[in-house]
This record gives sequence, C-alpha cells and structure tokens, in this order.
Amino acid sequence: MKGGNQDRWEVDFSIELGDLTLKNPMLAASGTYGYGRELNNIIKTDEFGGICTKSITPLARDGNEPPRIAEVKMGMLNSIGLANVGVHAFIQDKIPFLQSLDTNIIVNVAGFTIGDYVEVIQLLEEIDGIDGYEINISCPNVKGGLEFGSSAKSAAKLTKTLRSETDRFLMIKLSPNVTDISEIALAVEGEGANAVSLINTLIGMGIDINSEKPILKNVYGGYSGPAIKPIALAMVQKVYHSVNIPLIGIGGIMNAEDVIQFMLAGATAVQLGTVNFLNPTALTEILDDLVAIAESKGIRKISDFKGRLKEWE
Amino acid sequence: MKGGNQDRWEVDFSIELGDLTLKNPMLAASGTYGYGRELNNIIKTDEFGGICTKSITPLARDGNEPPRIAEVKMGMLNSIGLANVGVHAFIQDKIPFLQSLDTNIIVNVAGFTIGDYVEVIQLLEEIDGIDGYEINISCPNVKGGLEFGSSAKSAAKLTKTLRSETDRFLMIKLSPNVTDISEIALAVEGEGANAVSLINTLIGMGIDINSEKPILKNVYGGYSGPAIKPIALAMVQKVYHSVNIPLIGIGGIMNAEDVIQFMLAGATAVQLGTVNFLNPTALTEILDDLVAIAESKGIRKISDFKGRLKEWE
Amino acid sequence: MRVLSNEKIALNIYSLTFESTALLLESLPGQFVNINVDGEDSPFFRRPFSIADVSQDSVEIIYEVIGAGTWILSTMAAGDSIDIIGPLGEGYDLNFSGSKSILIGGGVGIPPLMFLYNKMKEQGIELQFLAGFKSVAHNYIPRRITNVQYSSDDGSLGTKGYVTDLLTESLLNNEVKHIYACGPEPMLRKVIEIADENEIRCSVSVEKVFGCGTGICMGCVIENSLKRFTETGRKYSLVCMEGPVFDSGDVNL
Amino acid sequence: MRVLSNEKIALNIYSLTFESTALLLESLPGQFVNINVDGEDSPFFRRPFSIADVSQDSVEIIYEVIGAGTWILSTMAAGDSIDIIGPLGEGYDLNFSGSKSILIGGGVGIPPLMFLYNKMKEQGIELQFLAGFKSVAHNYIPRRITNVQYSSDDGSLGTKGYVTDLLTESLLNNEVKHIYACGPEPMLRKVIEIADENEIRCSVSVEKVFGCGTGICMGCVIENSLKRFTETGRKYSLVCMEGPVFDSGDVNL
Ligand SMILES: Cc1cc2nc3c(=O)[nH]c(=O)nc-3n(C[C@H](O)[C@H](O)[C@H](O)COP(=O)(O)OP(=O)(O)OC[C@H]3O[C@@H](n4cnc5c(N)ncnc54)[C@H](O)[C@@H]3O)c2cc1C
Ligand SMILES: Cc1cc2nc3c(=O)[nH]c(=O)nc-3n(C[C@H](O)[C@H](O)[C@H](O)COP(=O)(O)OP(=O)(O)OC[C@H]3O[C@@H](n4cnc5c(N)ncnc54)[C@H](O)[C@@H]3O)c2cc1C
Ligand SMILES: Cc1cc2nc3c(=O)[nH]c(=O)nc-3n(C[C@H](O)[C@H](O)[C@H](O)COP(=O)(O)O)c2cc1C
Ligand SMILES: Cc1cc2nc3c(=O)[nH]c(=O)nc-3n(C[C@H](O)[C@H](O)[C@H](O)COP(=O)(O)O)c2cc1C
Ligand code: FES
Ligand code: FES
Repeated sequence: MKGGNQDRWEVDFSIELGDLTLKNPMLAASGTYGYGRELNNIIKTDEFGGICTKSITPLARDGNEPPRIAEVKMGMLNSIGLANVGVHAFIQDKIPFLQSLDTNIIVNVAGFTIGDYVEVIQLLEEIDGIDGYEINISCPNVKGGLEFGSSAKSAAKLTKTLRSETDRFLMIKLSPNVTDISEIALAVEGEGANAVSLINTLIGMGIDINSEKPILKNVYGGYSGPAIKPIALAMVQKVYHSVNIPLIGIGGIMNAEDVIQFMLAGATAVQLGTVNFLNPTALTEILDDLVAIAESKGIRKISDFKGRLKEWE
Repeated sequence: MKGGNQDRWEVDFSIELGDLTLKNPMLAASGTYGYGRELNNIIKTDEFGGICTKSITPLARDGNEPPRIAEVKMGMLNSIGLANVGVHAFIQDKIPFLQSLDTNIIVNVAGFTIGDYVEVIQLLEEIDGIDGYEINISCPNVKGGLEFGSSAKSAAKLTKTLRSETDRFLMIKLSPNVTDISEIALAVEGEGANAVSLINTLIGMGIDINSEKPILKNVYGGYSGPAIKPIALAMVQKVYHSVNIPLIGIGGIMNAEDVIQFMLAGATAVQLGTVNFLNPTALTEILDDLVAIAESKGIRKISDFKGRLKEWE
Repeated sequence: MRVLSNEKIALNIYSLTFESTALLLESLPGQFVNINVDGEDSPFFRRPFSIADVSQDSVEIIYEVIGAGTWILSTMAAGDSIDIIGPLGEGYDLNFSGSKSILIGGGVGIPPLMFLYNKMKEQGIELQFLAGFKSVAHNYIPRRITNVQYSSDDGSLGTKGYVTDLLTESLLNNEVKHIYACGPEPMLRKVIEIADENEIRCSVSVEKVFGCGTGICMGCVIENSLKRFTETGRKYSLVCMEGPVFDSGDVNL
Repeated sequence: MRVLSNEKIALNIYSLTFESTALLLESLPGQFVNINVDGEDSPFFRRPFSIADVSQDSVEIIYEVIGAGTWILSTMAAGDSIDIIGPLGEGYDLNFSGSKSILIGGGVGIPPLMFLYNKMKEQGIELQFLAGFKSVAHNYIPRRITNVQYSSDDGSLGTKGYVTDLLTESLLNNEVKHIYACGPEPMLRKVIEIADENEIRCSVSVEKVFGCGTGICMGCVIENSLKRFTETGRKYSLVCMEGPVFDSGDVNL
C-alpha cells in the first residue's frame, strides 16, 4: 500500500453475461477491431472484456467495391460488405492468436441463408477457446442479410435453429432500422438467445456535391460513431424494458461517460466500435476514467450502474 | 445593369409541387418556425418558398412537461409534445398574419384519431389563404400519433379519409422510425397524397450521468439537426426510387450544400428545421450560396438539380 | 458582429463588449442576446446572456465561465467576429412608480440589474441595490454603481450569508414598492416568498435552457398562473419570449 | 505527443516536427503516421502523413494545406500536444540491390522519398532523384539533398512539364534497377507504364482515404493481382497495412 490515503479507488469491473464472466464490460465491436491482432502493438488487446470478431461467413468475401468508407460529421459511413477471410482461413490463421489472449472471444457470424450461419457455427463448434457467438442479422450492406434482422419472425427462426446447434453463449445483434426493435428482441429471447447486442449501424448516405456522386460506391452505407448515440441509447432503454436477457449496448461510444450512459439505460456491457479507428487506446483511457466516475459516486462494482436510471419526479 | 460583366448569375428558383408553384424550394419546417411571425423582425419570413406551421390539433395543447428540449452533439432532442394554440385560436390569431405573407402557407395538422385530423381540416377548409396541408403522422412524442406513421395500412387509411375532405395540396410527413419508409410512401401515394415530406425526427435519448436522469423528462425525444442528415438523405433516395409524387427533404439541413444534396437525392424541395434555432437568417445565406453553386455548375434552374445524382462507373 | 473587448473582471468572470446595431441600441434591461459560440458543432445551442449595458456604440455582457460555451467565449479577442442575435425577450417594466425600489441579484444574475440601475438613475428613481457573491473575488460591480449593499458566502465582502437576508432587513426599515430580482432559482424563490409576505410587487428574471431564444422551439417553458392561452397552450409560458422577466405572481418558479 | 516545430517551408506547405518515441525511431521510409486533428469532431477520421525524416529525438512530416484537417494542423505551434499514432504501414523494401535506383516524386508525394534518400545515402546507394512541382514556389526539398532533377508545371523550376518526362529521358541514358515512386495517381500510373515498358522493378506508395490506418476498418482497399487470400478476401489489399508501398505489379492502380 503505497501513498497511504492516496490509494486508487478499487472497482470490481467484472460483469456476468449469462454463464460468461467478463473481466470488464467493454468488448471490441465486430468489424472495428479486425481479428484482434492488428492493434496488439498499440494496445494490449486482452485488456478488453471480450472481442467480437469481424463477421465470419462460410467463404472468404472481398466485400463491396471502393470507396466503401467515408467520413461525415461526428461519424462515418461504411459499406464494407462483410469482407472477411472466411471461416476456414479464420480457423487456421486467426483463431490461434485469439486463443492466446486472456479475454473472452465472441465470434461474430453472418450469412445470407440460415444454412450459412449453421455452416460457420458447426465448424467453430469443433474449436476450443471460443466463448460464444454474436449473430449479425443486421448488416445493412448486403442484400438478403437484412431480412433476418428486420422481422421478428425470421429473427426467431434463425435463433431457434442456431440454438439447436450450440450450447455456447449465443447473442443476437439487432438492427436499428426497424419499426419496433423490442419486438425483435423479445422474439429472439423467446428462442433461447442468451443476450442481445444493439445497435448495428443505421442506414445512411452522403453525397459529394462537386462530383454529384454518392460518397460510397454502394450508395447506402452503415452510419456509426457519436452521431448515432442518442438513437442507440433510446433503443437500449426500450429493449431493457422489454426483455430479461442481458443487453450489450453499442453505438457511438467514445468515452467513459458514454459507457455509463449505456449502463444506466440498461446495458450489462458495451461494445467499442468506431472509436477504435479514431483512438486505438480508447479502452485504456475509459478504464481509468470509469474508476474516477465510480469513485465520485462511491461505487465499487461497475455492474451497479446497470439500469440505475432515475426518473424525474 | 450595373458593373457590366459583374452581373449576378440568374437562377430560376421556382419549383412545382403538384399544382403549387413555390418561389424557391425552401420551406420552414413544422415546429421550428412557430406561426411565422416570431422571427419576422430578424428575417423576412416570406423569403421562404413556404411555411409549414407548427402542428395544429383540435384543442390547444400545453405539450409535455419540461425539460423538453436538450442539446446533444451536432443536434438536439425535443419532446415538445405538439404544444399548440389549437385550431380555433390558430384561425383567429395566427391565420391573418400568415395570410398577409407573400409565401405559400402549408398548415401542419396532427391528431390522435382520424377524427382529430378531419376536424382540423374541416375548419381550415373554410379559410382562405391556405395552400395546403402537411399531415404529421410521425410525431414520436405522443402516444397514439405514431400509429398512423408506422404502418402502411393506417397511413393509407388516414390519407384516404383526408383526401375526401379537401382538394387542397395534401402532403404526408413520414416517420423515419420504420423498417421500410418507401412502403409507407407508396401507400399514401396510392390514396392520393400530392407529396410526401421526410423525415420527421428520429427517436433518441440522452442521459446526464451526474443526475443519472434522462435529459428529457419524457425520457425519449425526437432527434434532429445535422447528425441525422445521412439517415434522412438515404431515406429520400430510397423513396425517390419508389414513388412518383414530389418529395420534400427534411433533416439536418444547415446550408446550401445540404440543400443541393437533398435535391440530388431526389427532393423537389426541402424544409429547414433545427437550423432556424441556431441561425434564424440561414435562409438568406442559403439563397445566396445556392446562386454561387448554381453558377459554378452552369445551372440556371434550381429544379435541374432534382434527382441528378450520378452513379459510380 | 465584432468583438470590441473581452476582459476578465473578476474570478472566472468576463466582460465582453461588441459593436452595437441600431436595434441593439434600443435594448431594455432584462433583455438578452443569444450567442452562437461554435457554429453547428458542440455546444450546439446558442448561449443566452443578459445585456449588462448599452452605450452609444457598444453592448456589454458579463459572463461566468462554467462550461464549454462560456469557455469558448472567454477565448475571443477584440476584432474577432461573433455571431450574436438580439435584443430578445421582454425586459423589466420601465413604468417606474416613482417610489422606492429594490434591485436584488446574485452572482451573474446581476448584469441585467446593472443595466436597469442605469435606466433608473437616468430617471432619478430612488433605489437600493443588494448584491450577493460567493466571495469578494467574484465581485465585478463597477464603482460608478454606488449604494450597493453586499453579501457573500464567506463573509469576504459585505455581510456573510444570503443576499435575501439583506432584503428582509431592508424591508424592516424602508417602504418598498417594487422588487427587481435576478439570480439562481433558490434565491429567486426566497425573494418571491419575502415579497409575497410583504405584499410588494416583484419582477423576476428567470433562466431556462434555451433552444432558440426566439420563441420558435417552445422548449423553454415555465408553468404559469395566467389562466389564459399562451403560445403553448394554457399551462406554460415561453421564458425566452414572454420573459425572461415575469411578474412573480404570473409564474410558478 | 509534443509539437517541436511547425513551419511554412513553401507555398501552402509546412514542415511539422514532433517528439519521437522509441517506436517511431525505428520508422522506415514509406511508413506513415496518423494524426487526429480534431478529437471526435469534424474532420472525423485521422489524417495520414508520410514520415519525411526521423532524427535522434524528432520525427518530421511535410504537408500541404488542402482542407480542414491540414488547415487545423497548420495552426499548431511548438509545445502543443498532438495525437499521433505510428509508425504504420509497410514501407519501401530496403534490401537495396546496390545498383542504380531512381526516386521519383510529385508535390507532397516527395517526403517519403526524402526519407528513403537518407537511408540510401547512408548505405552508399547510387541514385537519381526526380522531383516535380507545380512551380518553384512549391519546392521544399532541402539543399542537403543534392543531385535532384526538377520539373515544374510552369517551367519556373527545372524543366517545364511532367516529372515522368524526366524519367523517360533518364532511362535512355542509364541502366536502372529499381524505381521508387510517390505522388498523384496519374503520375504513378505513368511511372508504372514506363517501368513496365523498360522492365524495371517499381515500388509505388499509394494514397487512399483511411478510416483507421491500422488495418481494422477494411476501408482503404486497392484491387490487387496477388491471387492469394488477403485480410479482405482475394481481390483487395489494405493500403494502410499491406501498403502504402506496393510492388507496382501487385496492385491495379
Ligand atoms: C435569459 C438568460 C440570461 C442569462 N444571462 C447570463 C449572464 O448575464 N451572465 C452569465 O454568466 N450567464 C447568464 N445566463 C446563463 C448562461 O446562459 C449559461 O451560463 C451558459 O449558457 C452556460 O453555457 P456553457 O456552455 O458554458 O455551460 P454548459 O456546461 O453547457 O451548461 C451549464 C449550465 O448552463 C445552462 N445552459 C446551458 N445551455 C444553455 C442554453 N442554451 N440556454 C440557457 N442556459 C443554458 C444550464 O443551466 C446548464 O446546466 C443567462 C441565461 C439565461 C436563460
Ligand atoms: C499513406 C498516406 C501518406 C500521405 N502522406 C502525405 C504527406 O506526406 N504530405 C501530405 O501533404 N499529404 C499526405 N497524404 C495526404 C493527406 O493525408 C491528405 O492531404 C489529408 O488527409 C487531407 O486532409 P484535409 O482534412 O486537409 O483535406 P480534406 O478536404 O478533408 O480532403 C481532401 C483530400 O484529402 C484526402 N483525404 C481526406 N481524408 C483522408 C484520410 N482520412 N485518409 C487519407 N486521405 C484523406 C482525400 O483525397 C480528400 O479528397 C498522405 C496520404 C496517405 C494515404
Ligand atoms: C467499418 C465497420 C465495419 C463493421 N463491420 C461489422 C461486421 O462485420 N459485423 C457486425 O456485426 N457489425 C459490424 N459493424 C458494426 C459495429 O460493430 C457497430 O455495431 C456499429 O459500428 C455501431 O457502433 P459504433 O458507433 O461504436 O461504431 C461495422 C462497423 C463499422 C464502422
Ligand atoms: C423543437 C421541434 C419541434 C418540432 N415540432 C414539430 C411539429 O409540431 N410537427 C411536425 O410535423 N414536426 C415537428 N418537428 C420536426 C421538424 O419539422 C423536422 O421534421 C425535424 O426536426 C428534422 O429536421 P431538422 O433536422 O432540420 O430539424 C419538430 C422539430 C423540433 C426540433
Ligand atoms: S428557447 Fe425556443 S421557445 Fe424559448
Ligand atoms: S484505413 Fe482502415 S483498414 Fe486501412
């Protein structure tokens, strides 16, 4: 004990996601942290409570034609289009490093048919060191993929099938581009999902008035970053009042205050997405700042923030 | 002709909205320009191509309890809750000034039942100097009101009823908080709407981590301002490819470049909303800058921008 | 508009003057200007400040740095251009009864009263000025304003304690017809309570978060007791347009 | 990191130096740093700049002001703190063949070649430096770099015309084993064409809009001709991670 009363405030950062225990409530969001290795010389990847990998499909995908990213004010648009190495190369080239990390590994799975999802999961079931799956039913960048996320019926059907394939932690990632997101959350909860993560990107578009072209070749792209945070928070709050499984909040998180906001609204954990592009060491800063916030509020267990939102009298 | 070749580039700003001709494509957005009089000493209100009034309901409404506005990054949340003087006071106190203006007057109408809308419109039908109605089926701040905007069926039914009540210009204002906005646009077009305006605010939320309360008493509010522009643009583009009636683009417009972006995406006209709060003379600046942009592109007729978006080869 | 000067005049408190327009020369005490400190970036809304003085060619505001908006303001220098609209709102009623008035303010609630003081002096109105500050370091009232009674939280200036204690005391010795108040909400509530007890007319200047400051967003509402229609139904008044100065009986603070 | 200096060195062109880290001292020519110029406000993405030089305690970049990001950069002063990550990317292959090389660059494509020049000089590699600028006013190449042949658009510096004309000429008289190029895309395409005709190995440094610069957003793709799996399927390479320097035969510019 150095420094006597200068001790650092102690915070228990661990949180429970179903049967999983995460050492802290921050996960890397799918598609914004590669396969875990890329940033490992800038930040120790296993400081994260968990890593959600880039979406994995049965075959390798090039993704959409460029330009497929563009900046807008307070955010970005992407139409990457599920570019990934495919499940086989993933298992061979990417899994070993992920297994070596002292953090939870959630493999994000995407597909165009139920069969695609099943194929990926069946192959991954053979592999050790995977703590769960996040099912991307909400990527707005590919035709077909959106279907599962935009109706409660198709989301439920997919969840049911996947539930029968695995006993691992199964988390469904919800699309914000729907009339009633809690209806879909309820449907997947009903089929045995262990958690839902929300939100994926919103459908957006930008235009360059000089060239008179869309800023993305694909015209539409997924909107992410701080600009979408108010929408994400509202959806987390809404879903929190609809389901009992844990929520993982995503959308525009840039700092520790944002993390607390999502937890107050009902999230058990959160994912850091676009912030990884701007500030690869964001996680380290957030962990420090969370301690300061917790101390100012006399909180010793980070999970105490969950759903603590107060009402106006 | 002063200054010889220093002449100002001449641009024909007029646009056609069904049978209406507007002197320029900028309208004041409902709820962001009061009843037209408030800013009249800062900017000549009738520089606008048209004014969409605050939403009018049968009876006066106090609106929601405060706090009912809050700023977020690049935008704001509001839960005003359709506060308005009611149709009777509107006719008595507000219409005379509006009638005196040299611009098109679009009365925005809101209600909780079809009967509410019909009541307001029947009373307004008696009044001269109203050029059309904008039907707010999309205010996310009141229970019930959202129903019309969130399903194609209810939107169609309301449109059909109102079409039978008036021969005036009838524009339906669409909600962005839906799975498929073009489905709803198609439905109201099918029932005789003369135009659709989009988008209304997105559902959002903010939290103050000090008080641990939502920043709005109502918890949820409508998100507006520059942050929502990419979403609005995408929806305009999508609806443009679905319907044949004119579109009025709304969402985060702050300057002339934004106006051009919406027109390129397919909007015939646009509405200025939140920008009126930040910059009450925005319209004047936009008109000037549009001339400069038109000149740089050799364009003489502003309506030539409509739908001119180019594709990537 | 062009900034003419921007100087620190007390602890964390600045005086900013800028070029006046013809319209601004007509400003009345209690009215405010609304400043866009950072374009459409955060802080997103304009920031309202009471007009502290209007001279032939310039307008003064006095502000405390408490957040991002006022911080950006404090970095402005003479010659910078600044996006200001105003004058806005309804100020204090200047049909002075002629009889004795009290001006009571706390912290950066005092600027509109300084402006009011000038107008009253011009008309020879007899008045008393009560000013409360956190400490002597926060006092920015210029010497030309005489006859000020001070209170401070720490006793470093005037009486230690609340400025409303000065008010109670003052009313024991003087017959007062009108109290003009501006300051933090708890202070205003106390002033109103005292005025009510003593049956003295009381005008208060109220603060709310303003979305527009021009009466169009309908965000800045305060519950009223007017029992008549206002722009926003019957229950609320718009602070930016129907206020910021209200007769204390008309609103529920 | 701390800015050490930020000076205008030519028309609209600045040299910025900042404190080096141990990691940055290991930087190789062709690698870049990625700078966050305005937090999470617009400009939203970081801005990449090639490393122009690394000395014992500082790193230099040379940049042209062309938009909001580089404008903000130009306002930084010694002592300011700046958010920089790097070194990033794969630089030029430094296994020099020993035989004659040509460095060819245009405008602000030249900084990585200046760094490469230093490394080559250290190893005593024989080289020719061809540099194209808009005009003499844009030239920022320091005198210690000798043996430069210039071209300029307006003829105010060196030969009037394209820098690629100098290349063609040079190849007539010299046997060259390796061309290292950096500059605008049309220039690079022409360089590759010439290199292909003459069957000379050619390394190009490519620019794309970077979302992250660290290989995680998968946005900065260029079509490749590698016929093997990359991080993003088979068709594309990531410019920020697999490049920005590529063998000209590996990518379709
Ligand atoms: C009519 C009126 C007159 C005022 N006159 C003065 C004055 O003369 N001198 C002075 O120092 N202060 C005055 N204020 C308060 C001043 O507007 C706030 O201190 C300022 O807006 C704070 O902005 P910020 O970005 O620095 O702080 P923030 O950190 O953004 O906010 C701190 C607090 O300031 C208030 N505030 C923030 N935004 C607004 C807004 N858009 N409108 C109103 N209040 C807001 C809120 O209470 C908020 O909690 C006045 C306020 C009103 C409504
Ligand atoms: C690997 C690499 C090395 C570079 N090295 C140098 C250098 O040494 N000196 C130099 O002057 N310039 C260099 N550039 C270009 C430099 O990054 C851009 O000039 C700069 O980003 C422009 O930013 P801005 O905000 O001023 O301009 P903006 O007005 O925002 O953009 C102008 C143009 O700059 C480019 N640009 C914008 N954002 C990005 C981004 N996030 N990533 C990449 N390009 C972008 C685009 O082509 C855009 O059209 C390099 C670019 C790359 C990719
Ligand atoms: C470039 C990019 C690529 C993404 N790829 C994926 C993906 O492959 N699978 C997925 O489920 N989500 C993907 N996402 C969505 C993010 O995981 C996250 O849900 C979204 O960006 C919102 O969070 P943010 O605002 O913090 O970025 C991607 C986002 C971005 C910006
Ligand atoms: C304070 C506020 C009040 C609004 N009131 C109404 C309303 O009464 N009726 C309506 O149809 N839209 C209303 N809107 C929505 C706007 O008309 C507009 O659709 C929306 O704000 C998006 O545009 P913007 O980003 O330019 O503000 C309101 C918006 C704001 C910010
Ligand atoms: S602040 Fe907008 S109406 Fe008062
Ligand atoms: S810029 Fe993000 S992967 Fe290259």
